[in-house]
Amino acid sequence: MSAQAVLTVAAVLFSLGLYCVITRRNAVSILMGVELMLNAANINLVAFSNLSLGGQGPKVEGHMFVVFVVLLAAAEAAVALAIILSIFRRMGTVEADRMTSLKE
Amino acid sequence: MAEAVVFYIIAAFTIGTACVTAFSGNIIRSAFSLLGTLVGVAAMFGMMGADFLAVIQVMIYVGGVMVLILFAVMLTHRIKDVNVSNRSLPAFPGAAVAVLVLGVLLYGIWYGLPGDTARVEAKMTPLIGKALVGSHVLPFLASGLVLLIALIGSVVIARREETFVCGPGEAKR
Amino acid sequence: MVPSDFGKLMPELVLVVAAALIIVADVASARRRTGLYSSIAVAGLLLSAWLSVRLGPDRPQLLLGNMAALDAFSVFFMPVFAGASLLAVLFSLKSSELTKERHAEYLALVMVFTAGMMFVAAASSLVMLYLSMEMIGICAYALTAFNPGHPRSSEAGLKYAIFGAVASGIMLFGISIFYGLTGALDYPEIRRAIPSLATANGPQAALLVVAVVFITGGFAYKIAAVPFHAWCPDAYEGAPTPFAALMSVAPKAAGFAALTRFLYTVLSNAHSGGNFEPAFDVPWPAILGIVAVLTMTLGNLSAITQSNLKRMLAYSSIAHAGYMLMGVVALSREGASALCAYVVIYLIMNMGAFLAVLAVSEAAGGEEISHWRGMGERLPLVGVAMTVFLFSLTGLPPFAGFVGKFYLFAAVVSRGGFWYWVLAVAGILNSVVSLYYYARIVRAIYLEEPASNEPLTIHSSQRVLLYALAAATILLGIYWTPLSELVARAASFV
Amino acid sequence: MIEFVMNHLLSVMTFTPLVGIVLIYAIPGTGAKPNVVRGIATVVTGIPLVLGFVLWRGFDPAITGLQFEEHTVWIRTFNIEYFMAVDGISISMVLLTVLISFIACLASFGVEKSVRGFFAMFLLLETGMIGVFCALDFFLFYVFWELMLLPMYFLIGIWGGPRKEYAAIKFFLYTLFGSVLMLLAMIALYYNSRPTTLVDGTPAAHTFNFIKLMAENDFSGAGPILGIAFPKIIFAALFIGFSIKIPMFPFHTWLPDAHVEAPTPISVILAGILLKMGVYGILRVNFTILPEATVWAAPAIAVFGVINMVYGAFVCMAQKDLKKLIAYSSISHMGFCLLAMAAFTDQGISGCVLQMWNHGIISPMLFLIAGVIYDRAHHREIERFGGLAQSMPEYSALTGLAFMASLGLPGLAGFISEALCFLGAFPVFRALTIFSAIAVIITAAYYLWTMQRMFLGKLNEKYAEMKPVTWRERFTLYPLAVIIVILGFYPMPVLDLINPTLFWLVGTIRAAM
Amino acid sequence: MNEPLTVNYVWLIPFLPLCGAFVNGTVGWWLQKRFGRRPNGAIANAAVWGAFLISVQLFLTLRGLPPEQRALVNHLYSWIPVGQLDVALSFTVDPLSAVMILVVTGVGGLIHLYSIGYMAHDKSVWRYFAYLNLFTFAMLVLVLADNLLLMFVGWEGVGLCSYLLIGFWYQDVEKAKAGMKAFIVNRVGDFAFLAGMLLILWGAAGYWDDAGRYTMTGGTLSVDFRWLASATTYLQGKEVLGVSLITLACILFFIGATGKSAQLPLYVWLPDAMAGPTPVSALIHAATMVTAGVYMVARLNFLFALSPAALTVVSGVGAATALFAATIGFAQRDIKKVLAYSTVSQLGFMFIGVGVGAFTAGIFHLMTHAFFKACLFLCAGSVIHAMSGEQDALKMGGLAKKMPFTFWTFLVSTLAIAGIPGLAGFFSKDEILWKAFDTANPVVAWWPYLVWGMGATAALGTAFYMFRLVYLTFAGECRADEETKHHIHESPWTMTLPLVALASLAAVAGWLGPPGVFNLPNTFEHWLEPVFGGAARHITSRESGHGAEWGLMGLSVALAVAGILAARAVYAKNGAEAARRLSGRFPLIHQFVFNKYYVDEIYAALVVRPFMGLTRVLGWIDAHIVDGIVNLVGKVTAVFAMIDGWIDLYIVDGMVNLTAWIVIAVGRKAKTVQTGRLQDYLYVMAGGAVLMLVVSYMVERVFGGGR
Repeated sequence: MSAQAVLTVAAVLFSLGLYCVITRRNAVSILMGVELMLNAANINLVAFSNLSLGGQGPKVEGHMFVVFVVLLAAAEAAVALAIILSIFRRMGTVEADRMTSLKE
Repeated sequence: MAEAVVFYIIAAFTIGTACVTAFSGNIIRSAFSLLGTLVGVAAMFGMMGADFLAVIQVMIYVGGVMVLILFAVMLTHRIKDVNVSNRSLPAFPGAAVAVLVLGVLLYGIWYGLPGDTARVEAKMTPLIGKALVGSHVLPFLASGLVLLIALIGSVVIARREETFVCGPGEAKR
Repeated sequence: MVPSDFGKLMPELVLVVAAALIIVADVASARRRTGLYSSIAVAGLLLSAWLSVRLGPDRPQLLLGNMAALDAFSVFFMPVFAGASLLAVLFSLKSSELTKERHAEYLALVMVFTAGMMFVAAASSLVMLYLSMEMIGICAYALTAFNPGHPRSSEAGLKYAIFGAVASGIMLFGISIFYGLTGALDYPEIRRAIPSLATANGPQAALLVVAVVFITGGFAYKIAAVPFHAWCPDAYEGAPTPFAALMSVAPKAAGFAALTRFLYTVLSNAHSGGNFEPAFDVPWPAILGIVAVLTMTLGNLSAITQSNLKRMLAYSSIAHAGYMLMGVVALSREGASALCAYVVIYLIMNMGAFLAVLAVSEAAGGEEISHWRGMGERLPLVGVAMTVFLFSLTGLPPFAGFVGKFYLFAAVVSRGGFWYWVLAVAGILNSVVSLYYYARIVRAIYLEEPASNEPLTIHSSQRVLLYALAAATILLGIYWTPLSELVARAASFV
Repeated sequence: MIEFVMNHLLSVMTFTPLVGIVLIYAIPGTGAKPNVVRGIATVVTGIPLVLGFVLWRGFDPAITGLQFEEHTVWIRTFNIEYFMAVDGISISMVLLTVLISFIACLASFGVEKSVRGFFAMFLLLETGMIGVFCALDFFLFYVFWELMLLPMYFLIGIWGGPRKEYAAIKFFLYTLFGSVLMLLAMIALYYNSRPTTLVDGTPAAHTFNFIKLMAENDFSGAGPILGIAFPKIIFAALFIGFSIKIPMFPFHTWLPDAHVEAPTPISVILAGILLKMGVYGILRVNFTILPEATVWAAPAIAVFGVINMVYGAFVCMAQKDLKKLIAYSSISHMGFCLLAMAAFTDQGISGCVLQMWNHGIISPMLFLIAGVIYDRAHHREIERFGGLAQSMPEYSALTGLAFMASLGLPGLAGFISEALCFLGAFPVFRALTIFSAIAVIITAAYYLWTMQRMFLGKLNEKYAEMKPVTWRERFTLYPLAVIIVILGFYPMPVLDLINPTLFWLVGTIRAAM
Repeated sequence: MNEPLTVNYVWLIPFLPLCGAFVNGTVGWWLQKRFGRRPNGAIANAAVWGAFLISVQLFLTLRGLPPEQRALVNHLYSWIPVGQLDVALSFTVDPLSAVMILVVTGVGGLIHLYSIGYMAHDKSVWRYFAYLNLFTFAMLVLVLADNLLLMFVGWEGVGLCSYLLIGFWYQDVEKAKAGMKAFIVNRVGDFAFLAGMLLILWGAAGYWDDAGRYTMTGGTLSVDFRWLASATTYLQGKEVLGVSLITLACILFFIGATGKSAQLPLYVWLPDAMAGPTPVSALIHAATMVTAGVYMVARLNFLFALSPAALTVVSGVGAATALFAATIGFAQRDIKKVLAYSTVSQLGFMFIGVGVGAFTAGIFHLMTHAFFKACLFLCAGSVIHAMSGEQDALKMGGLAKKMPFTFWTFLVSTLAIAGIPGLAGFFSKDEILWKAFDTANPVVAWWPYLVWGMGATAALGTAFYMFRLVYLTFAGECRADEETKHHIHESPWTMTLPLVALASLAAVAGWLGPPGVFNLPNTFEHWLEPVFGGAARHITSRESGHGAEWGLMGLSVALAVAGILAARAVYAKNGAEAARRLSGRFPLIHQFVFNKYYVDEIYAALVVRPFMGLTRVLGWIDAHIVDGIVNLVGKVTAVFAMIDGWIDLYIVDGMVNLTAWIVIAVGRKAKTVQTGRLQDYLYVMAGGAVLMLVVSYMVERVFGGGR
């Protein structure tokens, strides 16, 4: 399986994530889009670390980066969903486009 | 050769579930399809020899983040209207941006980068362990701190508050 | 790992310890003793600031495997963040938006928030950069959505969180591609790999452009530059005012510090005479220049017709981000020192303005311009202080704002060249436009009759802070030699 | 103490008003007793007047260089120095400032609303004005220049007439636009100046010092900006910045509004001193530092000057409000300065500075007169008055003198400067000068027409029993009247002061011809 | 002219009236309140008569000097020393200015004396005497000025005083308007004077190359007359815009003079100026101010002599004005208007004099005219005083018996002005006509005949309307209504004394300058020879011989007598209703006259009818066209001003407000980007990021990257 194939998968995932983020109305689904983008980046990181590995020995930054990315994604999801819950409790909806009291 | 076939299956599975997540009308279905995508990514990590990452992916992403998202979906939607519509805004602008970015990326990948394999032989896990306390000790500690404040923050926000505080000065009006 | 390196991280560690202490104290004691927590927080911040000042290294060095750079630049920013947070903590002492129950968590989050900013300023590896940016992000989302009881606060929090998540997602993807191209994540190693990219062929150049644009996008989100600014007004208006004050200054400064370090040390070669020029042919100075002009113009134009002061100050902070971006785009030692100077000056005047808005919204019951009518008679000295801040934000000479603007324009003009002059002219036109909406507030204070003239009072602590900040704004406007020396030294990277 | 004052004369003069502000707010209970505040203000504006007299006596016109020099380093990183001095160009303006400020302070005893605030702003304004005329470091000059904006904004905005907000913000925006252009030009000049040494000998890469910018620098070599030659675009930027203050034709619409809305003492200051800063700025900065660009721009300046004169005069004919009429006549009179200045002849430049001085005496008198009638009739429409000469003989005599001085009647101060301006401008701009002389006829026409509608003809009963001129008003009007008459017959006191340096200045420009 | 003697008390002459004006101006009203009107008059008279005594003393010292040294300079201080320009505040008394100061202080003194009586009932006498003294000061400065700029000070000073005095009774709007008109028209003249002065000053000190750049050659730039006289050789060849510099300058100076001395284009203000008190008209609009133009041309004789073209213009305009004004005089009813037009006409004569180069004759006529015109005005004043303000000649009549002094002085002066031999008018007017006829005009060969012809006709007209006036006011029975009739009385001595003095002067003064043929010593010409000697060189006589001179003199006397007879014929009997009907329906008069006096009626038909037609036409021209032009100019400037005001308000200010409005509108629009919807934000971000991609790619392509 060539690196380019892996990278292509990552690119597709990223664009799907981007699409999902822009068009979705539901805050949770936007978060899902973000998760997609992060996963795409993770694939990239791993693929590139292996790619460059070919030459100068075991290169671990890429993998370390992925570890931290996964970790941070979890933390972020926690806080984001907590906020979504508090919004839901107050406004009864999670549709992002109905929350427009803050505008102009 | 078998290895290539397996990779293609996994890639197809991942991209397929990702498409469902992105395009499906029902939020529940897109949530579960996201679960599939994450597993697919974990499999790819395995394929590329990053087994430690695959495990991490499964444990944290699938176990943690997905559970959270499902909880959120469940809590924010009354059970009875399961097929709650996940209406989306007009597709065109988003699609245009996504496709353009994809095009540039693919162009870059296919023509700009060498084609050698992404598989690695070396065992990465011990290296990751050594790096965690070696070169990457600062991020390691900092991420601990991040988890702590994520915990505090989400608890503070999500806690059901007894006295509702109104906005600045509203009490005065 | 060399233990002595940890000695260099004392400022951040002190803050973390302080945060922990506050949480423990809050859990331990039955009653909510906000006084104690605040004093711990203040002590922590002061200690951290003092340590970072004393820390000033004789020789700049990289720590902990190139993760953090300890040089004059990062050491300069540390006390700035500590100072800003200190002010925010002092502001929140008497603010009605923070109930006793949550004050401890609030302070803890602010502590970690400050530590996160220090990491951002010092980060000299993409890993550390992303991680510390996330740390700031998460603290900010939590602090913005700190009043779930109030719909605006959580809505602001949500918008900020999701926008932040998407932006960091994009930035991460950019970093991953950049890692692919350069094969390294630490700034020094990337530096070494950069020359090979200079001859990148077509597609690789395309990837490089995507990478650079996405990473710059991440920074642009943090400093609220134009395409990535949409979250800023809503977040500022919704967030509790003390934090809004901090948010309008500190993370923006951290974003600028990281952007400057990334651009100056990684993406460009240093030249004699302090000028830099881009290492490879991605014309990022041109892009940033365009972004700067758009940011300034949109920020100022949108602020003109605002009636909510917090929202107006939000737009004004976008505009000021545009001015600071001018300093970065100047790509010279003067540009970096101008940026540092403007950060300090902007911190003082903007937090002063926010404090005034906070105090008056407490006293007069709202943050609209109409509440400020006739403040000249009702709260004379607050009116004077606010006028000082506003005219300083416009950039009028007797005040520090002018010195900041002068620095920036000096940096841009000293570069010369057609486009730099276009940037400079855009800058001055914007400051004239900005006068219009700042003067609208001053007009309300002095030139319009108050709705009702029953006497108003604000807490003495806020009053003292206001006068201190106003005095600092005037003093820095008149005698700013110490600041200029400090800033000249700060512009040296590792 | 005396010795300290003597060798820091200019700084003491500049910053005494600030001490006054502190006194006004420091002394308890002044809020309630406006007279105490007025007393302090009078004393504090009086001191610079006395020092001004000392300055006048001590000033030796023979030396074309700087006198009463104070020079220390202020901000080392940008080579900014605290450099205050006086020479032929600025001496007359400093004296004018202290004199008119003192008279305006006397005239502002009529202000009732928040007296402390008014005098605080007034004294801040005076500091800014004296500072501008004494500063010889571009940065210091710029700080003082902008320092004036704030108090003027508040003085017009808070104590002004019905449309005061509009007039105040319009004034502020116009002047700020001008001064931001000046800021860029200043920085460009700084970065293109040759390395030199600061006052304490330390080497400096660039300099803000006017004298060094002029002596040691030739900017023709500097790189073009925005595609236009360096000296030309810098000259244009500075010129626009200063001409907004003059005001020159396309940028003048703020003046009538500001004057109509501003309270009388502020109109006096605005017309008496602020208008001169534009011309002084051009002389001090544009002419000295960029001689070639000055030569290049001279015809344009002359044409604008003539437009100012003739257009201003014509518009005066159409005015209904007395103060607006005087405002437009100020525009017309400042046109003389522009025309004369652009000719670079000895008589022209001397006429220009003398015209600045004379206009600085005559227009305050005119505005005080407008103030007197406004205090009594609470309106200024010329049409609604009639036959005032019968009810207020002394007042109409004073107005007659002021009108005659303003239209340049020989034997009064206005004539000499106008004659010198024409004499100076004629050889270089023959047709322009003759055309601009039409302004003299129109000026006579609108002043006499105003005189006739207000003072002659049958008495309008409504104004039959106007109270005569009070002692306070006399004390502000008569000194000005005396100066006008004396300078009409014996202009030497002013001409002696300014001529040597001005001829040297014009000499340098003619050399660059 | 070698170096003039320095004298240090000449400045006293203008200074005394200034003190008088100052005292009357400041404390005059208090004096009038406390001590009545007497002190004001006393102060004023003392000041003027003091100046008169000093003038006489200077005149005597001047006479003691040999002719070529006759110039006393009193240099006070350098007034405007700027660079090479050095304008000094210095006064000179030379034969010309000696004559002038004698006339100004002498006639002025008499008029001050007369004013005491005339203004006895006015309530603000102090202001009147203050203005009168101020006027005398300004006129003396004008006359004694040693340089053009100082003369300009006096020039505009008299303009101001005439404005103040014309509008003295300012309560009446019409009078105030007349004052304003006078000042503005004067101001137009001053504009030309200023332009001329600039041209001469810089012309004398350097030259303009064809590109218009000026190079300075002369050492000092000075405007004083001695220096100008010496610089004329240098000025001769110069050209400016294709016209010779001297001619252009002289024409500009002459336009200034027409403004001040009410010549053809700019005379409209003088008839209206009659709105002022009569002594004012006598002093300012007869004796002194209006002659300033003639004095100026005389003072610059060395310039005018050099440009025949300018002289032709001067004499042409003078002749035209003389004729035009004389004819209008016929139809006037107001006694002061008649005298006003007569003054304009006589000034025309003076300009003919100086216009043909006979400067001495011009000044001589100026002096004699001052005497008899002042006397005429004062008589008119005493008549009006007696008729308690009535000025219409048709309502008078038969005053000879009741006011003998006034009648006889009026008659003597009228005879003088008509040019009856023996009296002053004859000598001066005849001298001018003779010089007009005799001097060659290099520009236009037949010019002398034209000028002489117009002059002679004007003289005829003068005789006619003056005697018309005499008959209307003094002859026949009194047509005033009963109430005014019974308190007509002779004026007090303070008014009649000056009349007698002036009348005797008018009678005697002629003998000072008898015509050449009388081969009597022409003291006046001899006296002015040092001043006008230089100019005389350029004037060539046509040697028409003594015979022609006697012939012309006889002809002019005949014309005068004819004029008188015609007036007697028409107006002697019941002059009033004859004049009324005559001017009413022309044919009826022809028929009425025909059947009574065969001789008179042929004569009337021959002389009167054409004149009547001419007067009505010219009267109409004057009322509609010339006055119309002036008002038109006024209206045009008002409209132009209104347009400018509108431009200023809407266009220039409009542009600024427009930009401000646009900025705010854009601001309002920019704000709406913040829709509050999260997706829009994200879309803006993503779209922005992609845009940055595209832009950077393009910038890289177009600019090759970097700044």
